[in-house]
Amino acid sequence: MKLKITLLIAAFASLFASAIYAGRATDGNAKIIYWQAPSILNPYLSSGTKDIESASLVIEPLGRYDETGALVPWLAEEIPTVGNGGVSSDLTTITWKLKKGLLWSDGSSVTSADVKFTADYCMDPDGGCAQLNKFDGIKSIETPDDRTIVITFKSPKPNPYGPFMGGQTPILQKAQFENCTGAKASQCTEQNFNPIGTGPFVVTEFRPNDVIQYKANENYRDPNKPAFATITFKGGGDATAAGRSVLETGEFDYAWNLQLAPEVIANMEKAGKGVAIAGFGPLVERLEMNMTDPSPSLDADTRSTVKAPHPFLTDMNVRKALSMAIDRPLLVEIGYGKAGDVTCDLVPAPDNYAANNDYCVKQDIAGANALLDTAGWKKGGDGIRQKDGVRLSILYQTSTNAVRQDFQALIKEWWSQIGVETELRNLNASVFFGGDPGSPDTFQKFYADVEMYANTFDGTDPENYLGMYRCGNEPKPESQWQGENINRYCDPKYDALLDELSQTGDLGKRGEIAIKLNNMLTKDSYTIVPLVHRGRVSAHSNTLGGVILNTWDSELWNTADWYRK
Amino acid sequence: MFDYTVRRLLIAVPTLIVISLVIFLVLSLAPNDPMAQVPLTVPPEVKEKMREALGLGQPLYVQFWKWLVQFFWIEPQVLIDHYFGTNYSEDKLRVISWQTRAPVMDTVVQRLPQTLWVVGMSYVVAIAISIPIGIYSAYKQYSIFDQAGTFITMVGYSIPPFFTGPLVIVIFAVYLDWFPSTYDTLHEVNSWDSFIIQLKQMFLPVMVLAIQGTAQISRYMRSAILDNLNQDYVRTARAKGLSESIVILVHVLRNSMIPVITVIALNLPLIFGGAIITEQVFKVNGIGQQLILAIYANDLPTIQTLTFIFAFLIVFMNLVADVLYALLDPRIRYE
Amino acid sequence: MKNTSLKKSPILDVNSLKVNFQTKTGKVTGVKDLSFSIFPGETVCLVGESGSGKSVSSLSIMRLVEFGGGKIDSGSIMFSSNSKAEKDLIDFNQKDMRGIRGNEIGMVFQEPMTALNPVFTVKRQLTEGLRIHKKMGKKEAQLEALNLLKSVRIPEPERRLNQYPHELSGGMRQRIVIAMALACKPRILIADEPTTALDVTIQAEILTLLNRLKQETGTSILFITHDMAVVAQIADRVVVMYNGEKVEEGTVNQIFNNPVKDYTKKLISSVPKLGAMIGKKYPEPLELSSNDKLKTKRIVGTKKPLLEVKNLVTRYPVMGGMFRKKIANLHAVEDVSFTINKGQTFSLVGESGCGKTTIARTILRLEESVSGEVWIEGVDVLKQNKKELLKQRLNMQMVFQDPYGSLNPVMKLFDQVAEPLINYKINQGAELNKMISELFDKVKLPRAFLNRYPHELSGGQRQRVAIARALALNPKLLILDEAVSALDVSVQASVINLLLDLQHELGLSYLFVSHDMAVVERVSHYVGVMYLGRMVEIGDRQTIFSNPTHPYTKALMKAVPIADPKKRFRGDDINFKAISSPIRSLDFVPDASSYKKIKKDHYVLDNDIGYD
Amino acid sequence: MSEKRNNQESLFSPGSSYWGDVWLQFKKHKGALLGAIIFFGIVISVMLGPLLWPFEPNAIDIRSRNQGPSLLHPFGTDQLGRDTFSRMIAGGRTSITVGLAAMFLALILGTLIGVIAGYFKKLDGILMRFTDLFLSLPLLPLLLLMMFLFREPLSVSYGPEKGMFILIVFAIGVTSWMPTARIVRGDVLALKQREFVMAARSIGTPDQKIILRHILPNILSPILVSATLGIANAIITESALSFLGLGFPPDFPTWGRLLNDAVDYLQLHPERVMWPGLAISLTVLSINFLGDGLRDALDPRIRGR
Repeated sequence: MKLKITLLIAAFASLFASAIYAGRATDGNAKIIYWQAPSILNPYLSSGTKDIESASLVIEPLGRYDETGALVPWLAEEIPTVGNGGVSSDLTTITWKLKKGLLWSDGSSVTSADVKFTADYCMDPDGGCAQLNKFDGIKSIETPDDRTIVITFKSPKPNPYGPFMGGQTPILQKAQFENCTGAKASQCTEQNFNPIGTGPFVVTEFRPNDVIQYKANENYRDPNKPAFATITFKGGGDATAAGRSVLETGEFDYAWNLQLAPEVIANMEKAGKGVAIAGFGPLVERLEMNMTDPSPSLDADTRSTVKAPHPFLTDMNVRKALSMAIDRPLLVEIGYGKAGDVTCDLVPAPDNYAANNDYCVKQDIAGANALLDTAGWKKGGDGIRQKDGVRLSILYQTSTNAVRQDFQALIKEWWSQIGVETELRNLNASVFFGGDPGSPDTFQKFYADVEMYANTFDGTDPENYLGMYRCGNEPKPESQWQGENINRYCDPKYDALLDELSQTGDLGKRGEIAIKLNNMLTKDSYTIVPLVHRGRVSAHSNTLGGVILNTWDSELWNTADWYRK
Repeated sequence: MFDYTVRRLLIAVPTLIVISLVIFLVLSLAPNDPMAQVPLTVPPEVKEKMREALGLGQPLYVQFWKWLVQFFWIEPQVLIDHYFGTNYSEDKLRVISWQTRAPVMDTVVQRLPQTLWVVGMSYVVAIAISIPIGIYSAYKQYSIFDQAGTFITMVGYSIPPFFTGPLVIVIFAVYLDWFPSTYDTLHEVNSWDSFIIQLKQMFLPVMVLAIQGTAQISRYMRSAILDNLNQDYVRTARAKGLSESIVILVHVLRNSMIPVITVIALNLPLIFGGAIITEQVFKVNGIGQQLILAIYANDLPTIQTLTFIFAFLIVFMNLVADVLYALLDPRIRYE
Repeated sequence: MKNTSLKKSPILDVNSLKVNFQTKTGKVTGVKDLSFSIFPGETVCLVGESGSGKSVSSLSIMRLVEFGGGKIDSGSIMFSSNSKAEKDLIDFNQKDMRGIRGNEIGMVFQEPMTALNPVFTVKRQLTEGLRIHKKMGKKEAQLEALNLLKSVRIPEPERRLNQYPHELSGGMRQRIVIAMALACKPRILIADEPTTALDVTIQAEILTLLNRLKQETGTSILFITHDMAVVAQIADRVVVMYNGEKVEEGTVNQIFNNPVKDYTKKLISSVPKLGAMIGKKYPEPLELSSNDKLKTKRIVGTKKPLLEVKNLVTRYPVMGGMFRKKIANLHAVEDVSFTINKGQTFSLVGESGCGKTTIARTILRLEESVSGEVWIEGVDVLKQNKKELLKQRLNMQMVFQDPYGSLNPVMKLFDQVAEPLINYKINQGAELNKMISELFDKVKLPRAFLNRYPHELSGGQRQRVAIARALALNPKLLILDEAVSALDVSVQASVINLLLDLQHELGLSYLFVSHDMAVVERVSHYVGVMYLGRMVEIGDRQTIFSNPTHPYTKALMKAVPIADPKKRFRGDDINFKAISSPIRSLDFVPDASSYKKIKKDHYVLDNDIGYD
Repeated sequence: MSEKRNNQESLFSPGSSYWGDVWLQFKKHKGALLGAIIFFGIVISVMLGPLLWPFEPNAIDIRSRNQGPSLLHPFGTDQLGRDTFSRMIAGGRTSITVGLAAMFLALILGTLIGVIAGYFKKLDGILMRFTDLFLSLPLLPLLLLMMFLFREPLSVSYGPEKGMFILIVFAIGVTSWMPTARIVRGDVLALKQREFVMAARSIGTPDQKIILRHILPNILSPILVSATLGIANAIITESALSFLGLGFPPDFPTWGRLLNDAVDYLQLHPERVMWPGLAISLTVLSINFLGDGLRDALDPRIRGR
């Protein structure tokens, strides 16, 4: 992608720039605005991006992902791999080594005990840790010396970079959080609001859901960083106001995640106070085809379960035709602009795992019509295709959101051109994604034929992500409607390939398998119909230097390098 | 007077308790889940753990009782501790927000002043604008001024604050660059200049809110003055040879304020509603914004506490209005 | 009265005054053409019925009429003020007028209850004028205010200064209004119906007070009223107005004894005079014009009792205190008994708050009693359940005081009169129409009114509709609650005659509730005098009026103004005992009423009720 | 007193009915007349518009998206090329229907409670406490909560749009009846003291008939006035809910929704904010003036002048 190259150039430019600046705390104040306000500075108690990213200025993990998705050591000396011996060849242990001379902002040293404590803190069954899944499968953690941490997994982990990698799992100071484990975690307000960290900044004031004031960490490991003496992190409002305050009024230096119509952002940029920047992770907006029958006439135990196959979506031709009728470039243009890209893949990034398919880019209404014609779906008197008394009538649901409703309207229009009738439905996001087994309207229950939402995966490895579509992982009454195989896809070949992936340590090989899996779900079966590879647009003022937009980790991952131009 | 005030107070207490029960029941019936905003990547088991950690799933009456105890018994103790250095409240479980994991009241205490300032100032501004308009419109009923005043205040009333908010931001902050578009909550007033900055940043939210209030208050003021102008005592006052300004500004105004005060108090819910939106638009860290955030995040303890605080403020202000009413109207005072 | 004042030049000289009001339908004339003068030290009465323009004239002199949408079109109001030479008040601007108002011309209005600003103390309202016109300091003005209160004979004047209007009785308030008007020692006092809203005893007090003040200060008084009896009591000269114009002017004796114009004559003859029925055993209609004399009927009635009220007690709870609990009882009616005969009229008289209206309503069960019995046609009305009561209402009907309030403003008259018939499903369709038309004939209303709305009718016409409605069910007893009190004299007289006609014709019994002794004398067979919920004296009309025995009855009789300038109040100071409060504590047990028989059909209350 | 009345009386031309008179006075209030014309104009164009206007509010025409006003699309088009004018008409239909329906609900509730409290003394205390309670409830939060509570069950049984409609109408209705109830109660209390009500009782009219025949027609004026204010309030409240993301679904146009969607385009396509903003303001304004005129016209004290 072109953009990434630009970003790389920008990164180099900033490297040069960083050589120029004078030293710590010489550039005064920088102001960041997030239209979602942080409510807590402990990522283990909140999975909100705003909370994780605002905390990332203060507390840091052992390793991070950079803007390309590559792993870079952070508090660790290097990223452990099989190659450098950090990961055992049977893929069951990983050994991290802390950098030398690391200090907490209160002046005490960072030791391996802090790291072990952090893991224990999150794995405490009463703590309600939001990042618990990162610590999945850990058998034990040992600290042979002050700087070494050995994590042993119960079974081979081809991707052992769950804990302490990325902004979600930073290291907490044991001394500070010692009395905050388990059920007491939520009562440690002072600790949760003002964690002691190793990052470039320390919190001087935290007003939940409003504003955070940071100042430069005197004990930061690089004596010349950070350039800013203080940072003000304001939260709340809406994306428009946030974008306006950076791009138009210049009140702020950095605005996060401008989910705005493309032309609105373009117009704001015209004011000349700042620029919008975009970055892409693996987030994909897609259609999921229901392979089971959601008909309300079925009883609760059968409806939308594998016991009842879908009357027409099980026909691959129908699914393919539905995909062919969609004009993805137009969707991108209308809904996302800079922040979107046409994609035909479930895993569009990182490069190693991306199939880079392009079968779906061009809309082909005629082709879709022809396909359905040959498959025996004939148009009835009302213009709707049918076969053996089954009408192509689709209930298409998604969460309530302006862009999604625009997409729905457009897709409904296209599908009508191929003789498919569509009923649109949108549901409140908190209900749709809420997962309440009692509610009929969750995306898991899938009481519709097609649903649209976006999903992504943490870090850079798609194994778990692709593993969602394993046979038996579908939501069903027996599992209280929990499970991630939303479209109830089931292919033994797919499962076998997944097993192979979990045994493979070699990165190149893993990529190959992942691409195969991706194609099985998309190109080969049209079970998942990807629409848009969604990126993130943020904005910074013209005077703010050193910004490298990173979608694989916290956006504020390199604030230590930020400076005033 | 004393009896009257005490009776009002005594009525307020059951009202508040019933309100808290209503709020609690409404909330607990709501099918929202605090875990809904958690990303899809977090597996359901983890969500379940998080849910348990929040204490969900206890029976309703236990939750309500717990909340009552926490709010009416423990929180006041915290207050006492804060002022007298005692430690009655130590280790007692306070109302904890699910979102921030901090005592809700701590955040409320932090934010309440801003809301009171903005709402209070906008009331002051609204009253300062609307009373003269109301008086003059009534005095010159059906005059050009009356018609224009009616028109302008009604325009102000009919444009919702979520529209005026962005509009004034675009005009005054983006194009004219006179006022900031966001409220700097960290700003401290310690000098004349910083006071000016404070005034500037309060200007837009206060204005947007005041515009709404102005319409209503001036309408009521006008009709109250009209009612009183027809009263016999006005004729008596004129027959005494008093000047029109004394007749209107002393005799009529004092009587007209009596119903207007009630109306002002009755409009409070509306203004608080407007404040919620205005705070959201200008990013003022008041309790209205806090409530919206809590609703978006399904943060039940916070919603509950804040709704109750709003109710409390409304009941309290009504009480103040009642007492003012009695102060203005001797007929009530001796009831 | 001596006419020495005529030799002096007038203080106020109104000349062909014309006042218009701007309304939606165009100009409406309030005063067409009015000329009169007031000389120093005299009382001029401007008398006329409603709509005659008398109030507008007084407001025009004060130039207050402009605040009510009026405009003085032409004419002059020459006023010679204290300091300056004669000037035309019409040429004054409002600012200059302020120097006149309250300073050289004082004004007293009709409603003492609303004429004072409820939110300011008496002191504040009294001193306001003094401080403006007389440039007095705070202390000085306060002292003067006290003197003023003393001069209007208010008890405990020091305490009154710091009280609010609502804490004072109506009589006291009117005294304060008078004190305010006189504060700056004006040359003229304009009193616009100052006693109309007051009870007779208080009216008598105020009238004597005004008379005395005039003598003490030499202030001229322009007295506006519709009540000829009051005119007879107070006027030196009288200006009779009708429809915005002066009809006749003359000294009080001329007007009452030798009226020239027909209108004046009719006005004088319409006024029921106390004592006019002396020697007549039975009620008879008023002689409205000379040819009426021929049709004089006497209403004899029967001696058979129709309605018997026995030991009726009605109390209202008084709520108060912190919890709005019942803290006291208002003893509205306390152990009252009387009988009404078939075809006769029993009148209840008394001042406001004495319980007479409560009795009327309790009999109809519009209010609930505490104990007692009300027997009619062999049944006790008070014991009946809702359904039986509904049937009982066929026997009794009521006519209310306010002709404007007793008709539904948004219902056609036909529907209103037909409502009782529809309720009881008595008639339908054409027959109903016929019946209603006949009822209209009976009360002497044109049938064309059937499809009109109440606001298109005058007060008298409305009261006739109310009577028609009451008659629709063909009741035996009609309860007339102040049914003629709110009407203009001429209208009042015709309605009284209508009622007497109907009684004669239909053999109706009336319970006539009124505060107007003269009217009562005209229509009653029997009279009961009420005070503080008790019947203090009861007997046949002639006896009561010729030989009032109870001290309260005596006082009442003394207070009634008589429409005859020869019979003016005598004493310099009429001071009646103030009516005490009917509110008693919860544990108060009133004793049963016991009566002393004076003679047949004449009983006087024996209990001590605090009036002697 | 009586004199003033007589003055008035002479002003009425005989034969004029009560309503004729109200109309005469109403006509005098130029603002109210204009308000009535504008309001009914808006209502009629919104109701008949779809029959006359060729564009469907949801018809997508991608090629002509983001157009400014033109002859073909007098109000321009939106980001999907939908005709803004037809969306305004569709939005107006919803907004005005919501306004009217919510107003009716609030009115019925308010009148019912007000009349019962005013007429039956026994129920007065409890009903007024109840009203005070509702008056002290923080309305917007409560509205938001109700949205959360009932939107799902209702949209299941009635479909998302109808369900939302019922919910919004219900929510606005049950949170805005209190002022009406208070005013009505006060008027009923005063009316009960009027002698014609007592007269009606004395001629044997049963309670419910008294309320229907004598009380209700005479409190029509405060009811009508609060009705006009109620419509305006409901329209604004609906749009505020849309603003907070809790109103109708995004693909279902209402004025509030259109306004909210357009706020982002404030600088880029200012006309998009203008249309719904103008429509809301104009409607609310015209209704307010209408209410003002009605109040004056129905007030007998003013009518006389």
